[in-house]
Amino acid sequence: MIKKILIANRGEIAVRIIRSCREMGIKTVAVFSDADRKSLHVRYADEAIHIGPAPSAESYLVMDKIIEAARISGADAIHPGYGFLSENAQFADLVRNEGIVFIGPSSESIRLMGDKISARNIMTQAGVPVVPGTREKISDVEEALEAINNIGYPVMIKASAGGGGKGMRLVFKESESLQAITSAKSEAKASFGDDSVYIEKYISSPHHIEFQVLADRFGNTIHLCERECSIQRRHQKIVEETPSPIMTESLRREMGEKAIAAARSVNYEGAGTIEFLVDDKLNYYFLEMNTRLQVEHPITERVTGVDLVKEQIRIASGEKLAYSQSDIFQDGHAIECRIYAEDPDNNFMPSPGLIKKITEPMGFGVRVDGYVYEGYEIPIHYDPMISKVITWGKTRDEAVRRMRRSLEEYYIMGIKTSIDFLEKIMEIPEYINGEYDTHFIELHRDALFCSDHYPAEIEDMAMIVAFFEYLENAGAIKNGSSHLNFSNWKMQKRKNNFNLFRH
Amino acid sequence: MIKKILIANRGEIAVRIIRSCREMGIKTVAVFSDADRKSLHVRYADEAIHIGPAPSAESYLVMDKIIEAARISGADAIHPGYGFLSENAQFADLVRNEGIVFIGPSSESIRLMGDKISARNIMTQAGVPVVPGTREKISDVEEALEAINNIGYPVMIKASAGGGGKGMRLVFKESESLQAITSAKSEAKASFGDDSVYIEKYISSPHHIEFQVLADRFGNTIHLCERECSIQRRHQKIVEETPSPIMTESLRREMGEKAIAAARSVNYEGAGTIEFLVDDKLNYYFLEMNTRLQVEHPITERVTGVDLVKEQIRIASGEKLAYSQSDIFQDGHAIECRIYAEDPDNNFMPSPGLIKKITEPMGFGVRVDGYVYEGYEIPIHYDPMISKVITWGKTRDEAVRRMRRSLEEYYIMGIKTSIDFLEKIMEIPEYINGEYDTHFIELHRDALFCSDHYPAEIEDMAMIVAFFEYLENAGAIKNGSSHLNFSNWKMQKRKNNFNLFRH
Amino acid sequence: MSAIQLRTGDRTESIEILEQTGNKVKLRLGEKEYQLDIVKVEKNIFSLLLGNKSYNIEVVSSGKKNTFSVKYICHSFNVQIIDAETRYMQNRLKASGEDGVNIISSPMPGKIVKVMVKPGDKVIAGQIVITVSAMKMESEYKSGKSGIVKEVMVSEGDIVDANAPLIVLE
Amino acid sequence: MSAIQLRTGDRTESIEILEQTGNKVKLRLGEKEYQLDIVKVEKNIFSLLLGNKSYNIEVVSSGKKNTFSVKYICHSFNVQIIDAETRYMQNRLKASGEDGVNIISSPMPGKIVKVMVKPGDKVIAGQIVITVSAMKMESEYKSGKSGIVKEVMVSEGDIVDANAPLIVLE
Repeated sequence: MIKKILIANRGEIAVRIIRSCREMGIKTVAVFSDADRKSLHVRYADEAIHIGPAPSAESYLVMDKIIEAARISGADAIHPGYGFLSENAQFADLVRNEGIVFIGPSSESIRLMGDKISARNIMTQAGVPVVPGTREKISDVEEALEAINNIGYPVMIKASAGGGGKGMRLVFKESESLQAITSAKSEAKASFGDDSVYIEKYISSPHHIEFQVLADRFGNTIHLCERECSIQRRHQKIVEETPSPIMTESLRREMGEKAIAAARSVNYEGAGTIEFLVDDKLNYYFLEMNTRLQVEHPITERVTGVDLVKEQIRIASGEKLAYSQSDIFQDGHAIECRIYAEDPDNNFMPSPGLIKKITEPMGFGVRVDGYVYEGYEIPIHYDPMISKVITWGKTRDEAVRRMRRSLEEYYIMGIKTSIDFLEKIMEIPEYINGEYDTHFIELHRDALFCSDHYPAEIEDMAMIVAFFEYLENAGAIKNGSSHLNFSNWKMQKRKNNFNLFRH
Repeated sequence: MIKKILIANRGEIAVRIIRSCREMGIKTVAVFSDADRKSLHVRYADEAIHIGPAPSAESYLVMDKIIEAARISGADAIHPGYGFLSENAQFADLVRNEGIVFIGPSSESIRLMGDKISARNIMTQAGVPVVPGTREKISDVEEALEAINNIGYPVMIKASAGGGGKGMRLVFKESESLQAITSAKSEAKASFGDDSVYIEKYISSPHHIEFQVLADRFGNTIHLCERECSIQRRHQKIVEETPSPIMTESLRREMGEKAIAAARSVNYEGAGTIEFLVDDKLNYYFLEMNTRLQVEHPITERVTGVDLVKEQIRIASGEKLAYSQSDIFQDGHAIECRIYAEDPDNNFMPSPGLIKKITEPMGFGVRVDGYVYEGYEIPIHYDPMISKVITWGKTRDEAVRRMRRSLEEYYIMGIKTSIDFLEKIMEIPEYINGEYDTHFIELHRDALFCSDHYPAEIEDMAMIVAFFEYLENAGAIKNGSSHLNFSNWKMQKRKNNFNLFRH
Repeated sequence: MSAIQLRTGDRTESIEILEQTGNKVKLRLGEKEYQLDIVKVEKNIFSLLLGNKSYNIEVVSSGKKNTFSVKYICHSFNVQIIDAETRYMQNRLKASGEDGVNIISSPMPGKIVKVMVKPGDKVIAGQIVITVSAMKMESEYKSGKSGIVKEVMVSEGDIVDANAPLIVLE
Repeated sequence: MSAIQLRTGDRTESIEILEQTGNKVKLRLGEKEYQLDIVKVEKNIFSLLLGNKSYNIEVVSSGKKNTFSVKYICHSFNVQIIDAETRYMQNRLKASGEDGVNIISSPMPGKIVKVMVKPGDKVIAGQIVITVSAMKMESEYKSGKSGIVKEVMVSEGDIVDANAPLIVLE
């Protein structure tokens, strides 16, 4: 069994990995840049090693420094977390060549899944559906019509030489197709001097649904059901849930089998995720495989009860999977909201800075995975995600209500965060009813970005509080009731005490 | 459905109830004494009403004040929490006579279960076993021998007029019984002038195991399995878990049925708990019924997924139980540790006072239900329990390790707490193996109260940290790196900024 | 007029404490009178009882003198306290004509990636003048007004705070 | 001897900073030299790196001047800083004979339930002199020494802080 793990990462995921290591009795080594001396992962780990200046390219991304740190500390394994070097095949090789365990799949698996074309080909061979489309240029109208018929409506016609929307046509039915092809071709000709096109299935209301898999080195591969990740802003997930509101038992079984087949096709080992695009008819298409832990892994942990980091470590230690497929079921419903240090009302502009006050939600069915604390200054150099709130409910409705309650309890002062924005999402009827796809944020702009409506009283209270804070800062009410630490009798007693020892 | 609930309580349970109300969209009203203006339940509730001076007898226990507060705020229901007025039949009547819903059973149920003798008789009639024993004085030796044979060994012979251990004899086998009876009788005669005795079954290694029940007003009663509560100090539970390490599936079914029978025998409605004494042969005996929510209810919530406060509210609103017995099963394992403001090394002396710093545990499988925060001064007037840590694991072993990790993460500075003491419990092999009964704390005194062993380095580090804190307080390193808020470049920028607007 | 005024958004109100006994305060805000129980429960957090209603309100300094960011659940307010000193400073600035200075400042902390102008350049409102990067995202900033660049206060590669002055126009 | 000394339990050591560059400190504690990276990360919390080992240590004032409660996981220490001022005060007390005063003080905050002695009474070591109640629990306190009660500083019903002086013996 692994005895000491170096975590080649920072932020919430480093802290989260350390927690599982502690529960397993495994020692941990943190690495940190100049900007991270005060970061929580440095404080929580058993050991911590400095690896360079603030920019990732000079610290967290420098393979030699990470490996050197592992050598210095005597770590027998490296956990890469997500991001940084986690999907770098060369790093996996370097680590293993040093005789250190890399907690992740083989570099070969990383390489095959890291290249979109090779991944698409392997999936097709493994019988996993990919988004249908022509993969060669078409110039002939008849050929184009035939391709469309093979693919099925709706389709998107795109100029081969295209870009910027020129020569693009969305076709919903056969009666439109001839006209669409000819006009696309002529626009393409006019724009690029090339009238060839290619045709792809158009996924009109897509869902991003992914399957978590676990595989050991003995050929045992299981899936841990799906995560629905369609709520995105700027192509980044912000709310995830499991089960997916659109999932059926038979589709879960089918997609789960495909996910296992996908993992098996590259001899996958460890924890990985197969991402699919699912259309409104519940057709699904392979998108990509993430060969590492996902940000949103906690919702799977909550409904299946499986600690995914512990399983990663056990698999990397050469153990057999402790679970078979029949052990895995989803109990209840879990939602994750990602808290970013950003200003949603200002085009999601990053908002690093000093955390002046933080109050985290607690109670039944609430998990918070974060890394910032009161007095911590979030550096400008890294990802703006500062924490994740995960709620669980016996039903989806309960999980949503619990999330709303938790976001209400969550206060972070000093920087802008996405907490209020997420709270608004939880109040949109379509979200509450589970009727959404990847267009959700866009569709509900008005409700999500609208200015606040509140009773006039609230503004008055805010002004009054500012006034009292001002008074206190000015020392005007120093001995008044607003003074935090001591009630009056206590002050009295303390004074007596003091006098006694001095008289 | 109930729209606004007054919580006739304080501390962690008031906050916990408010959380469920928020998730249900129900408004909440807090009540508070002079000592509790800054208490968290006042801050979390939608409304808060002052009800008198600090001592409970002049505030939280004054029925008229509570009812008046409900009337003022327009609350249509009162949740009594635990302790205070929660098992006061007269209060339940007064509330209902005001046309306000009392969230709890009928006053009749409270009364019947509140009296030990009536409860014992009702249980006997309902076929629920009670601790066997004679209920009349015995003077005749033959009669005493016959009673012992009926009860079965071991038995305790006690002087009817007794006290202080005089005239008491523990008898393990028949060969000892005649000698024991005669010597007990003569000692009783000498001590009290009365040689009559009575005989009770002696439970040698008892476990405190309780069953949670839920009952609606339509006669549906279910149990939510057991809680093992044998780890006690001064007859107060400090660690609870579910499932019980000694429980078997068939015993659970049998005791669960008896718990349901017990609740039915008093037409119970709401959430209640049947406490049993279980001996090392797994014989079980009714001890008492608590006709309210228990402190340790969260472990049941965690393994069954049922939010007990919500169920209380739904039942009180006149709804039918949403669960049938077959819906209830224990998923994984949950442990609760109660955090007290007390000094375990000093005979558990209370330690109220100012919380100078608090860091709560987080992450997968951890729930904290508390009410104290940084800057809060724990009053001297109420219960020393300040929070509860609940951990869950797929297995008991995982739950124990997670509890250890959580207690390690939990820092409360300014007062003494039981956190370190609980951490020691989690390290005792017998606890880890689930081999314990109510004698646990007593049996492991040496390990639990022993002085710390630690590397000399730790003491050195502690001295160094104290020195640096002293230096900082003395202002010696005001602009040094130990200064929390601003890194150097920031100070520089701020200065520029300031100059700019002033020049 | 020597009373203290509070400003949030476009609204300015005077405030006056009429009575105070311990936590219990009677005050006038603009035309309205409030009777409330206000107590600072934690660093940066006040608990208010108005009637029976309980408000838990967080407040921190916004970085500017006498200006506070206040938050109640999802509602945020920026409140400026206008006391005698503030008024004096404002009047002085007005008298010296210095309030006419146009400063383009950084809306977020970050690293200066590119400065597109130099002293003496003419800029027009809406022109992109600087690029700042933070947390893996680059943002371009436009000048709000037209004018001549008087001073560029930062260089490429500099790390700046939010609200740090970047460019002075005249 | 002007160096600062630290006392915890029975152990007293002198401490001296030999070098300091930013967080990096070289110091001597008693006979041992340490090279460490020490930084205050939060109010009351220091992070130390010694070699590569990471320590997260909490420290608060114990209530007494220059005395700190320090905690590392489940290990607690009470550390007193003996600087020039402390030594001066201690010497003064010694010279005036005032360190001989015997004070029975409250080991916990609470309410005085019963005072069993009055000025002029003779008490013997081990005699119960006062009952204090807190958090639904009553505790009886014994006198540690024998002597004559000089002063009773509290009355029944009083609420006292931890370490509050209750009774002075002479």
